[in-house]
Amino acid sequence: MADLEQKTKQGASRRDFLRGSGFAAATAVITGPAIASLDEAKAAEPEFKIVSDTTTLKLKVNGVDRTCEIEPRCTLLDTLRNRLDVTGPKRVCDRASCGACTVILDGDLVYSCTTLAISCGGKKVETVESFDSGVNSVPHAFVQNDGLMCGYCTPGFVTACKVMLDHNPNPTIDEVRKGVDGNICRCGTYVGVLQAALAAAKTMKGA
Amino acid sequence: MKAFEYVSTASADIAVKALGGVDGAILAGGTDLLSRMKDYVTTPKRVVDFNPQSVVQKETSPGGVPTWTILAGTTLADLLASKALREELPALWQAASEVGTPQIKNMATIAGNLLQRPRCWYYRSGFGLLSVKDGKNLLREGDNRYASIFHTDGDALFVAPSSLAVPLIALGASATILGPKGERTVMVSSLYQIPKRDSDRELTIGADEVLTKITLPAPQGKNATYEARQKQSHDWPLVLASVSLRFDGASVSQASIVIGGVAPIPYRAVEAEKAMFGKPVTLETAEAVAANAINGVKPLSGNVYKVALTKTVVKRALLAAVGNRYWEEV
Amino acid sequence: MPSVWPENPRLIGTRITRLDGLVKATGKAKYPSDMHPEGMLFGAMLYSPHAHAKIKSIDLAPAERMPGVKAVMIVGAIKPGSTLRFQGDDIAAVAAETEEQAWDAVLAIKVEYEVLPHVVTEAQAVAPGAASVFKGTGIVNNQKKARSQTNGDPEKALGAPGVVSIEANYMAPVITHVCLEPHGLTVRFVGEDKIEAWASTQAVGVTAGDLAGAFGIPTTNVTVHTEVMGGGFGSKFGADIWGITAAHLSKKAGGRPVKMFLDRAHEHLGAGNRPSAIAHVKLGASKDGKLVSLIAETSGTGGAGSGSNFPLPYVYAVPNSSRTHTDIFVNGGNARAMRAPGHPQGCIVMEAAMDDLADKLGIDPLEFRLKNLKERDMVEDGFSKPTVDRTPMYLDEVAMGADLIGWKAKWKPRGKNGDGPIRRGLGMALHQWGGGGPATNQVACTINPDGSVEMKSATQDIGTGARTIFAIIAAEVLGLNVTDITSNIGNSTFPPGQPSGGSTTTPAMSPPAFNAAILARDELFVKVAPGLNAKPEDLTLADGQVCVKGEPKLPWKDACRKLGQQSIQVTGKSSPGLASQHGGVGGCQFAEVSVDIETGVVRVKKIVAIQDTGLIIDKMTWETQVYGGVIGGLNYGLFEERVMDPTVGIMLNPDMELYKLAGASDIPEIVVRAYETPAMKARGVIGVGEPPTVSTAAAIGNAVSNAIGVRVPHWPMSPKNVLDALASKEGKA
Amino acid sequence: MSDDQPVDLPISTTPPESEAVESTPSIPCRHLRNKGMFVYNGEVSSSSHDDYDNTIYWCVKTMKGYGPDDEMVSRDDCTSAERSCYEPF
Repeated sequence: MADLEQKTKQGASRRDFLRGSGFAAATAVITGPAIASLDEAKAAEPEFKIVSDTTTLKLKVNGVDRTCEIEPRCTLLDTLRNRLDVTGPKRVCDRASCGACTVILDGDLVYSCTTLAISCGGKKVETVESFDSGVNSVPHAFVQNDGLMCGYCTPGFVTACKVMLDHNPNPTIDEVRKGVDGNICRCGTYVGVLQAALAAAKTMKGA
Repeated sequence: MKAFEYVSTASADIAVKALGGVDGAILAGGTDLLSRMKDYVTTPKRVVDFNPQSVVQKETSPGGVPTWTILAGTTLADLLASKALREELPALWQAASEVGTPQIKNMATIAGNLLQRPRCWYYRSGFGLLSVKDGKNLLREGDNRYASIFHTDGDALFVAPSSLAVPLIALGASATILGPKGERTVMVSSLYQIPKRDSDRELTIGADEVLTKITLPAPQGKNATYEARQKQSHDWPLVLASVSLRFDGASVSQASIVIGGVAPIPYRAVEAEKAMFGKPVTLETAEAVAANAINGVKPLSGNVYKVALTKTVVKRALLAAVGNRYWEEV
Repeated sequence: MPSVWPENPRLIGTRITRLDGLVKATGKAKYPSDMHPEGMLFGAMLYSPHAHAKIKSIDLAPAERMPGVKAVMIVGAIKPGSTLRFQGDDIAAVAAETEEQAWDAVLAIKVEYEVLPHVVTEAQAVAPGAASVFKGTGIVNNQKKARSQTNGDPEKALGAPGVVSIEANYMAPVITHVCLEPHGLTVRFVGEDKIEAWASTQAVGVTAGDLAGAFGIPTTNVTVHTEVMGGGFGSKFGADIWGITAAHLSKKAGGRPVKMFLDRAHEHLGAGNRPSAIAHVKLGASKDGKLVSLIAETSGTGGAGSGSNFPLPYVYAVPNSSRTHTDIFVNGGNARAMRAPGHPQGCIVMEAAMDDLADKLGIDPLEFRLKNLKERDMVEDGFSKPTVDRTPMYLDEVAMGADLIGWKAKWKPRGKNGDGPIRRGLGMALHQWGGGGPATNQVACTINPDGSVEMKSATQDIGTGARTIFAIIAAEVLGLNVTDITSNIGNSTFPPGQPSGGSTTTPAMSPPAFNAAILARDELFVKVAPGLNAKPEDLTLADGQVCVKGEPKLPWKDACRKLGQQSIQVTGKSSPGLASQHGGVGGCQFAEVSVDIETGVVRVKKIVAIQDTGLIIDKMTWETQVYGGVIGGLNYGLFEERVMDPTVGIMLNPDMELYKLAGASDIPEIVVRAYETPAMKARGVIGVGEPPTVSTAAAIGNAVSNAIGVRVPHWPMSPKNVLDALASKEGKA
Repeated sequence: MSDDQPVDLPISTTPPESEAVESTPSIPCRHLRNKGMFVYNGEVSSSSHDDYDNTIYWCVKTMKGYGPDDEMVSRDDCTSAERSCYEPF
């Protein structure tokens, strides 16, 4: 939740800009003036606004603009599940340990159980429900490789897997492991999950 | 979670203002604060969602030592994405790579990592930092497998939780802090203190101050971190050590050795640093130096194993700095 | 005529993906905790913060006045004066418009406690003068002795000349189920006397019965839905106090539905656990490695309740043995059945002692085990007759496993695994389980005029793939594709189905499913035969066609169209020969580990699991269950432990962070093989949920000892326990 | 332990006056439950083990391991008509 409300009108976050211009580059060095100019931008911000009661939250969930009433303390997870009936993300540990609540927030994989909904105003939330489920998809690979049993952790695993593959289309099995290390399965379906991720990597390239 | 007022800002000035005069808390990555709030361990009246920039950069000033700057809002993911950082500050990169999970790395910021509160299970169960109840120190008398082995004479027996503090202290990093009276810069090691009373905090930063950036001089030698933990997936280190070494030829001319997971503050192994002076880093010297790292150790009833672990971790961090990873399976 | 499984099946025993896989993997499956019926309120529970306390007073009024609150109540029989026996014991509950409001209201309930002295660890419970958890027949100092078992004269046999023996202690901690979907349900009280619930349960029928019983209404007035559910592992066998409370709240709130699911801490504290095991063992054998005697004093705690006993001796033939077990009671949540209750504990104790004795004898532990199998070990066939000898099965399985792990080439005696910081080691263990299913269930099969086929029963899927099993069986019989079949389960009003426990679901449900499909097929034959100028007995089904004397004549859909407006609906029951009623399976597992002796960190490199379970219906979901069992056992072997604080009596790790569970990077290479001979297939269907989780932790413990040259007596194999064991060895040397 | 001396047990369980209770054939209370009743043909005691019993019992009135009278729930304890909560089938 580091770069909230830093979206420019063009839709690219400041972080995207920095990633693109600074760190994706091999030397990863930004010169002094870059920070100075950002500081100037910051100085123009107005005094702060206090939200203390219920407030209207607008966010884009799976491509659809959604609105609901929330309190500042509502987590993104509980807002999705209790208020917007988006129940792919599950509440399991509720403390950023198990990954069942994983969603994609403005392109980043996050735990929605420890993300405040109010901090997501205007942001784009993608959950497992929006993913392609065709024959070249990650969900399909989970089914084909039986990477699930009771299925309660599965939306979180599928989400983590998909983002991992988006960033790294040719993962080794250890990279897959690292990619889903933020998720826990109690039925013990990891073998199928790892096979599914590797299979999805293959078919997605073929697609 | 109890209800609270919410303020969001990317500006440190505004964050300081918003924190003024209220029982407030800074929301950085959120994984620590919100978990504590859900457990009613922390119940702020106002949450200030301080979301500054995520920027890592290295500046060269003519004639001087280059300086690394990491702004408070830098996520671990962005830190890890910097190739230059990986090459020049492997101690920091390694420690960051072992923190959390892909999700946490996207959420957690460097400031949030440095200023997170202890994971001590008595603290998290609501018994306070010192976990003293009816005159009994719960951690001393109870399950202290993860507790301190140094500075155990007092009541603060939890271990400092930040993995990043360990390499940053070894690398001589400073923290810039903004408060109502303006800006101040302290060594990262000075962010931590050993609380004496339950009302004390283990952090020296004021309740109305915010950490804005970390700076450190580009190291003039080699540095490394080694961490031991039970699980290979998401887990906390049992013990980790970071070293930063300067060399005069093949011999060490200056050593910083900092250990995490062993004390209520990141623990500086001064005697080991002295013992390293003037010697090359070999299996034998590292072993001998590591033995000095546990001078003065006073483990509790259930964490004697950490003493051996500490020796190993220090030895391996020293050897990792010079590229000797003797423990890795072929 | 009794039915028999097809000799050369087209689908049964092949690898079929789950029918409900995609709906789960896309997040579209609605779990009971995902339900949000119109007007739903959110429930929350107040539970005891103390391990042992008397309630002096409860004041609900402040909660009732909180915004959004629609109903508040005391749970069950709790009243001023009631005793709370563990942290997490239920006190009161709230239903409110939002979940946040429900939590606030729970905090507003005012309870005055008189905190009583507690015992939360085994040591505390048996200390002289310890506080008493509860009264009961034969309980002294929080201990209750089980019936002692004695065979022969174990003391004399152990002391006989030439007998080599070991004396050792082994300990495994309490672990909890950690179902990812918490216990609970969403429930609506309808009118005066009807209940509809969406429950996360392993037994829709039991849950319906519990709800009906609690309100004194007929079970026919209760419908429990469990389309999918997020894990049970033995702990979700009824409505539970939370479910009944939620139904009361719904009634109080004028019939508005109430969702009540436990929070994670409550789940650890009050929703079940596997008891601990503490064992003092003497085991002796002749010099040539034949067991002569076992003397074991064991104990364990299942919290404030019974059930810590476990099988011992386990698997092997011990001519003289004595065993005493003591249940220890503590102020902790009750144990519940957990994946092969008792067996993982018995396996750890027996197999550790076997390895330690083999080491002392200087015999290869694999050979030592084979030498000590029972001469004959008879278990059931599909007709409930003890005609199957498990001993030759074990011999074959061990040979398969030894080959796959490379035992011959890699195994070295304990402590002879090199001198670097990283030591490799091999370990093994044998296990057994029942896994049959009773013959009391029914499945309805419907063939509709449009060709659609439905299989229906009041069982549920806890992850073993019940829907897919039904569809495979129906498709096999009807000559269709698996995806042509619709399986409807998870509804208590359907024909009676098996609760999912004891690895019984598949063996209990496959026979009635098979018979239902056969009955429906035969009825279809009777209806379409005249139109084909054939006799019903000349008809068969294959590849989506009705065949006359083997010749395809009529496509399936055309045949069904001939039913006119009338569907075929029949109900199948079980019949002998299709499944084992009590089962009796054996298996073995091998572990290869590396142990870093400077850090105590154990990494499992490879597990080989060999398992027999009769006739396998779906090889794919079968393998997944075995992988899952192994990983459950790996958690028990390496990570899991409920940590209690003796002073304040609370659980210190009621989370998923310091309660450690394996993630993907902790998963080794796992090799799974079915022991699936024609003789095994002839036994009929046997369940596989539990057996493969029994021996993993024991095998890992043995591999660690083999690697480092010293027994680690405390499970899990944590750095602390490993380094402590190494230190105690050095201390002695 | 290949050594002769075992490590210390955390506890030693030898309750002095406790006697093992043989299971009684009398009729259990109708509120007594265990998982085996549902899974294996309604047997009140676990039938699958002749030599040990690790059955976990609960009372359907309290849903816990102790009854409405606060005393322990078990096959032995819940056959006594002397218990205030006992109800025969």
